[in-house]
Amino acid sequence: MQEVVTSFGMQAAAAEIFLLTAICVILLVDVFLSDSKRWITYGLTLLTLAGSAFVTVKYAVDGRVTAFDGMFVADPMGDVLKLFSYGTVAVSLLYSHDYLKRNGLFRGEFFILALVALLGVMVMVSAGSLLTVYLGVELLSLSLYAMVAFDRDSGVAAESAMKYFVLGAISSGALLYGFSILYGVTGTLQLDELAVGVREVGAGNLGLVFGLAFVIVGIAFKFGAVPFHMWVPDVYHGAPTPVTLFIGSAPKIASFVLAIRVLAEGLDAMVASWQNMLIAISVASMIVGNVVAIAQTNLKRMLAYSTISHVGFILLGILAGTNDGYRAAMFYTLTYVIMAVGSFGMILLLSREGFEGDQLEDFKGLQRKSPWFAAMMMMLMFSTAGVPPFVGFWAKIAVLGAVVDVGLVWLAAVSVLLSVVAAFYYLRIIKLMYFDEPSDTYAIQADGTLRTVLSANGLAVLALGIFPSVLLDLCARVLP
Amino acid sequence: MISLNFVLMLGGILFALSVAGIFLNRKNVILLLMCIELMLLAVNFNFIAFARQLGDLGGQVFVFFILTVAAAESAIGLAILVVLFRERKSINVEQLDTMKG
Amino acid sequence: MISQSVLLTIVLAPLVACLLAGIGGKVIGRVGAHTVTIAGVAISFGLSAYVLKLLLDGAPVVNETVYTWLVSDNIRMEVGFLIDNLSAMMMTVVTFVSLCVHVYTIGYMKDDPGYQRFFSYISLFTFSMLMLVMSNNFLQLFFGWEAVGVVSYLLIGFWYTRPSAIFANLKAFLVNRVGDFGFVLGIAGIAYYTGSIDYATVFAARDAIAANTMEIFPGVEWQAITVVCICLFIGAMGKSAQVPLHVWLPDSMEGPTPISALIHAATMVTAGIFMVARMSPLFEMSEAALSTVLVIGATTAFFMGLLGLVNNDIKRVVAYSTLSQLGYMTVALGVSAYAGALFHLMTHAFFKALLFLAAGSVIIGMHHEQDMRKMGGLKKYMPITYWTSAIGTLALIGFPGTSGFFSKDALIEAVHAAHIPGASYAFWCVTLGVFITAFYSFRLVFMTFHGPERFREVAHDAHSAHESTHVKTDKDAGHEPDVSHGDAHGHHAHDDHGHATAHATGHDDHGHHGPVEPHESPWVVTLPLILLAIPSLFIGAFTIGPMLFGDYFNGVLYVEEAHDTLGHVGESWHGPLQFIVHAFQAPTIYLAFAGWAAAWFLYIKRPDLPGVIAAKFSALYQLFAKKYFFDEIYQAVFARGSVGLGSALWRVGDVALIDGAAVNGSARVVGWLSGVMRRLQSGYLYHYAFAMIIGLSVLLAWYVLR
Amino acid sequence: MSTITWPILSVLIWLPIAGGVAMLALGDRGIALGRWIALITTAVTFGISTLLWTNFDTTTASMQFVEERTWIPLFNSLYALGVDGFAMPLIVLTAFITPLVVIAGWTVIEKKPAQYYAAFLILEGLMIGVFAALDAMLFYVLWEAMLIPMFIIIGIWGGPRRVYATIKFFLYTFLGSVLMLVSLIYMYLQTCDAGQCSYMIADFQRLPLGLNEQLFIFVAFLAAFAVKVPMWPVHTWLPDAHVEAPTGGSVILAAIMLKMGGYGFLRFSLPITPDASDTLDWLVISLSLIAVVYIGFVALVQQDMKKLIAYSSIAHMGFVTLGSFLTFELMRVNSGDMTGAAMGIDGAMVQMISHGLISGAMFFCVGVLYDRVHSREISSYGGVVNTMPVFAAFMVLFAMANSGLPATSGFVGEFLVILASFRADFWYAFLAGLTLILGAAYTLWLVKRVVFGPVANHHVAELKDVNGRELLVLGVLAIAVLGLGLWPAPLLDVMRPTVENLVQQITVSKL
Repeated sequence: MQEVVTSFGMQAAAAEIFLLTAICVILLVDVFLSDSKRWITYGLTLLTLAGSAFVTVKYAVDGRVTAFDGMFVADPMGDVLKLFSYGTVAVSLLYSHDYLKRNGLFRGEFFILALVALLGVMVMVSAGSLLTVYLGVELLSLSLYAMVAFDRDSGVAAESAMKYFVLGAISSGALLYGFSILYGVTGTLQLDELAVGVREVGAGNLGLVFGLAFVIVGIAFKFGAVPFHMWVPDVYHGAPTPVTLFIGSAPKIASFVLAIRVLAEGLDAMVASWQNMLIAISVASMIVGNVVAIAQTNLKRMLAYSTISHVGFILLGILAGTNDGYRAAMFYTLTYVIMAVGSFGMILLLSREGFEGDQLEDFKGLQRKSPWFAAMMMMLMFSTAGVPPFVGFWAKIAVLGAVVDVGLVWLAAVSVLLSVVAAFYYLRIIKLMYFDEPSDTYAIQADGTLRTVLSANGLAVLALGIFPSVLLDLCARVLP
Repeated sequence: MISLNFVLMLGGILFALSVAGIFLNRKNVILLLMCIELMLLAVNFNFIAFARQLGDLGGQVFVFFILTVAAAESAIGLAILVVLFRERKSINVEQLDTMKG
Repeated sequence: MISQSVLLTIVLAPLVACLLAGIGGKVIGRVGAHTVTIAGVAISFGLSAYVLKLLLDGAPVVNETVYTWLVSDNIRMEVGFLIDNLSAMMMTVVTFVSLCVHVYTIGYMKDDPGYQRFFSYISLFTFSMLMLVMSNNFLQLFFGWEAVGVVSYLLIGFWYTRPSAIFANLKAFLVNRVGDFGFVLGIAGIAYYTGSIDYATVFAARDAIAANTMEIFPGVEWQAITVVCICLFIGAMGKSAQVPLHVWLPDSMEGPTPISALIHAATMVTAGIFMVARMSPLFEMSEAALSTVLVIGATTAFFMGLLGLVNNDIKRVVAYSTLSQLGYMTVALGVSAYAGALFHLMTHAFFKALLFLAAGSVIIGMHHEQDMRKMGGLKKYMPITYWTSAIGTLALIGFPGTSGFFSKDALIEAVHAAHIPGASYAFWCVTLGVFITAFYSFRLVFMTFHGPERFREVAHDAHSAHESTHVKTDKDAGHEPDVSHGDAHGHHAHDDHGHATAHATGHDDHGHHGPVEPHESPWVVTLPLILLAIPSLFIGAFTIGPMLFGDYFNGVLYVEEAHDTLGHVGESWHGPLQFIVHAFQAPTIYLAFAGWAAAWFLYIKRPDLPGVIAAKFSALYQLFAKKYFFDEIYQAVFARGSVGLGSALWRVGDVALIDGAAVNGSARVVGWLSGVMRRLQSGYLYHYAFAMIIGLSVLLAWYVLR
Repeated sequence: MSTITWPILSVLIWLPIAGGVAMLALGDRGIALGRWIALITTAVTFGISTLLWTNFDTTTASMQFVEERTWIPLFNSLYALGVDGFAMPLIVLTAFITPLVVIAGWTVIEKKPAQYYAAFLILEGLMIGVFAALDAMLFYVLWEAMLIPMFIIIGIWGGPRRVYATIKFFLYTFLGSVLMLVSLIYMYLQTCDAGQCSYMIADFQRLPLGLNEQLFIFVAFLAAFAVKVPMWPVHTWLPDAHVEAPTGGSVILAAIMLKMGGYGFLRFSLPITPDASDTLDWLVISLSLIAVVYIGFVALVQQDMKKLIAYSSIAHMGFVTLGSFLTFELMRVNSGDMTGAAMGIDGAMVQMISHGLISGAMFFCVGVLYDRVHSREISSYGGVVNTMPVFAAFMVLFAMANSGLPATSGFVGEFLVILASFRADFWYAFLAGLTLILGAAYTLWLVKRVVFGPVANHHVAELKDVNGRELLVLGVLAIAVLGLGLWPAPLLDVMRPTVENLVQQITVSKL
């Protein structure tokens, strides 16, 4: 068994290795390209994503396989999440293409950073030890800091980047501190051994609970859950829209997997403790996110707050501490990513030379300008609000089911009532698009790719809403 | 003979100091970067101490990684700082409030 | 043997005619319209008479179902016919009067643009009334009940451009609805206690009701039968305009005169009497209910008669006499003299219809003048009208030998014989009522047909007066119901289809200039008068025997031994002639003559006196003139009251509390909250960090220091 | 027994939706064709729905025309359709009203007609689905999805305050429904504990539940259905929505959407939580009576025709809830003699159908006037009969029906409910009976001020009488109203087994 695993080691990490190599290659190639040839980098990036997808599929596993002495774990859930990350990254790059070109951000570094961030996500997904987790987290965060500040001519971008950086550093500090304590109490960094160790010393161990609190801080920060959410609105608002889009997509998968790996796998014995902590956090997130979103006038900022509230819902699934719960949370994360990508894509669709299109007013009368994309946006908004027959509704059902199942009916009731508050600000966007007259007469000037992909994205929300089993069964299969 | 608790306490104190530094300091962003370094240091102390206590190398290895990452982190931090200074002609924390609400 | 097809034809002929005239009115034209409708009602009259004959010849009583309306919870609700002597009598009377009115209308409405519509309406009414009287169950009874109400609503408002008219019809419908409210409760009660709404079944099970008591107010046990009967009687009060639900009838004179004759004198208003008589098996079970009926009837009979004394509108005088006569019938019901009530109903139908039609004829002759003060001496201009209405009047006051005499006298005798609570009060009311009746009836005759020809000098201001009326009405076509202006016009509400046509045909020129020249009405108008005069005179003498003291109503009406007042009267029954002779030993007849004499003295001999008297007893006069202030009180309490309550509930309850406070309030709270919370997002890095630290320390404090 | 082998219910649901999508694809350019597509689709749908009636087996209370397909295996949620005596008439009503709405909007809607019709077609499909769904999750999905087209309809084609009205409508109903969602999930998990996970309503009805559970579930359902019906005091969205909605919107809203509340009570609240209903029936009954009386008075003082009719709808729906919840009071009062329970529910159902026809007709009437004068204020009319005699005739007829005149459908339901409530308590009957007076008062006063009287102003003077299209719509409705009023027996026969079965079901305690 042991040597099987070691011999398998390289293959388990094949996708990561391929991606890393590709990144280096692209880095080199990019150096020798003139700005006019920059599309090559772009193309290579997309190819890389396709390639890693291929590799992932080729070396897909149908069971939990560890490598590098248990530092690295490959399992079906990991594969699915990785594939999904490729997809979202690819889609967000496709969406961003125009915008980047227009605002002189169409530079190799952007793609490199995106890929590195993706690598970080993958490492976290496959993390088998606290160390790998930490490395993944930092890979992701560091490249995100850089991406936020990527637009060197934007003050707000730099400001938000600085906030993000400082706060992020604190959170990783807290995370590490927590790790160190866990390590000290259980004497291991290996997640599976950690689980055993926790059982040995007993879940009630004060040291463990102490460390757990720090770990929770770190995880909650990555999610952007209240009260560790403060960076979210500013970063979403300040960063260039493509970056916001990027942050809104793949990293959410990372945060989810972080929670799963550390809490569900490493500290499953302490579920009682972190359940209570997460309840507090998720309720706070739902309240703050939904309530404050109402007052927003900037769509990116509003979506930031709505993200916070959705994080609350994802946490609902996780805090259930049951397989149903994790499955529901995973389903929720994936659907959320789809919807978020679509929503930010709409902003990119509206944006044009010297016009960000991220104000709510910019959506006025969209239905006049482009009925089709207005309909897409409407579906996205209703889906995000959790109205059937769109996929967002099923995500809510799933997590509510998980919560009610563990007897937290009141929590479910609170969350649905707050989702009514949420419905208000989503409806407001539809109201702007459908019931108001356009304030300007500019036509939408996005290229075919963006239009096609965005349409596909919108329709997916509807299709998955009518046939949710497609995605649900996938989650069920990888999280039995 | 210094017992584990002393070291842990030191780590705790350092961590607390760094955190306090972050939210007490309202002037200079550089200070923030230093506080962050301090925080990572506190964590390192913990790991070292535990590794020593448990006689397990894992913790020490971890420390090396943390050091490396810390370096990269501060590099990026400084880079952002530079950009920020270019834009704002100031690195005063109190002026990082254009986005709020 | 009476076949169902005959009965169906009787009912449906007028309906078909109504649809033809109503929907196809444009196509078939005026002549076509009145032809079909008259044909329709003629058919049903003929067949009704035929049915009556069959029954008299001993054909078995018909009680059969036409179709099942619905079955719910094992209670079967059907549409069906119960044809016995009672319904046959009603059918014949209704169709006969209706036929006369149809013919009369040809002349009366000849200039009206709504000609076809009018005929369609009255045919519809005939249909509804037949459904009512022929019904064999409460459901169909209620259907007919409401249907006649609707037709009356439509006909009172026939001249819909007239604010007073459309006010009157709304008022009539609503007051009737108050009655129907009670009626429905009564039906519900019957369905509850007997599990059926079919007459036969219900009457069979009436002991079951009597056995029950119900506790409406906690602690007060009431006899179920009493509650049910009183509920039913409330319905009758609405339809038959008994105090205090009488207020709609005088205003209903806004409708064209043929309607006043058909609906508001002869048939519809007697539906209540008919219904109570039908329910006699139930009412007999409860003396309390009977007393209520008796007292209310007596009150109506006397006090409504008084109002006839001071009114100057020819139609309204007749209307008040109708009220008072309905009171007489109700009194008869109260003393269990159901046969007497029905008998009076029949005779009254003839002579009151006659009086109304005669009044209408006068109105035509006077070119739509209704104020008796502007008439006089018409005798020589319109003889036929004069003599016929004289006959009607004699019948009304109960001149010996006329039909009215038999019915009223028998009735009063019955009251005299009654012993239930309130009987003596009722006796005084009806007896004095005779004097009143005679007085106002002859006051009408004298003011209209005798004395100086007052219309000559007042022709002009009459019209200027009513022009001003109309200016006024157009001005205050108020948005809220306003009785006061409703009857403000009442007093000089000219039955004036000239005005309806004025816009359309521009007719109505005649009579607008120079003194009016009264003229006798055309034959289509006078013929019905003659047709009605005959029964008014003679029918009483022939039918009193079988109807009151014979076996005509055997098996239809039910009277407890204890209440059998008519039986008591019947002991001294030896045929009509003896009855007349016997009458001269009773005070009533002399009272009648006294009333006649008084009227003659005041309006022929000394025409100056009435004014003097009115001035002398001005308070009393005001009380009568204002009709005991019923309208004013209802207006203030119910009309304004409910509108006030409504707007209070709306503004305070809905707008202020629910919407303002709860709905928009919660929205405002959330908005305010988000305004507050977003301020926490201060934008300062150290605040953000601080928040994280707070969060961390909370988690720590919560779990480590617990 | 039903001889239909093809999935008729699916067709009824998806045909209109397909038509709607087609119209969206066609766009406003091809509207001339599009109108006909809309008309034909809805007409065919109605035609098919009549097959439901003709092939309906009136001897059984069990579901008919049942279809079952797996939908979401993970939640054990099925795509299960079927109808019983409650659902079938409502489906036919839906299919009957929608073509009329299409005709009514034929030339009136200039703004984005294609989307207008599409919205209505899709809405029709969803509404039929709500009535046909046997799976609670499917029911909920359609129930919520329904809000979207109506939200759009009011918001785009509505009056001046349409935005406030439509958002209020959406949030009100959404708030009501979410709690129902939680209780559905809760019951689902209960079925899992019972062994066989299922979202089937039938399984929920069989589910043994403790009193507290039942109370929680009942309140959740009450929140959802009371808002929909609507019952006092959660009714205030309705007047706003009605006033602002376009004619078609008001018609659908009043004629069908409100019925879903009543349907929900019969399908969910009563059979699933009989004991809670028993405990809390006083609440529902008193709210219903408040609706009848309070709202009656409020309707009296409305100055806006649509608002007045909206309030009268609330009052009439009070009879539905009253009739549905009489059973328990009857059990208590008449010591187990259940006579009247079925009658109350009969009355409730008939009232729903009839109110669907009448309120729809009343809104059509207002629409006819509004299209000409563009005002809903009563004060801007008067003497309409002078210029529009035919219209006036219809208006008076429907007004009479609205005030519950015998021989019109409006009478049947109210009569049955009053009869039934008298058995429960004299005062129930008394208060409910007040509608005879109040209903007549506000309706006929409206008629007096709008239809009768002298010509009020030049707008009225210039009015043209109804054209063929409007005549068709009003005529068809008039026939339906009179037909149901003169011979309601067939409707009652269709429902009888279902009603009796329901009474059976709810008189057996689950405890």
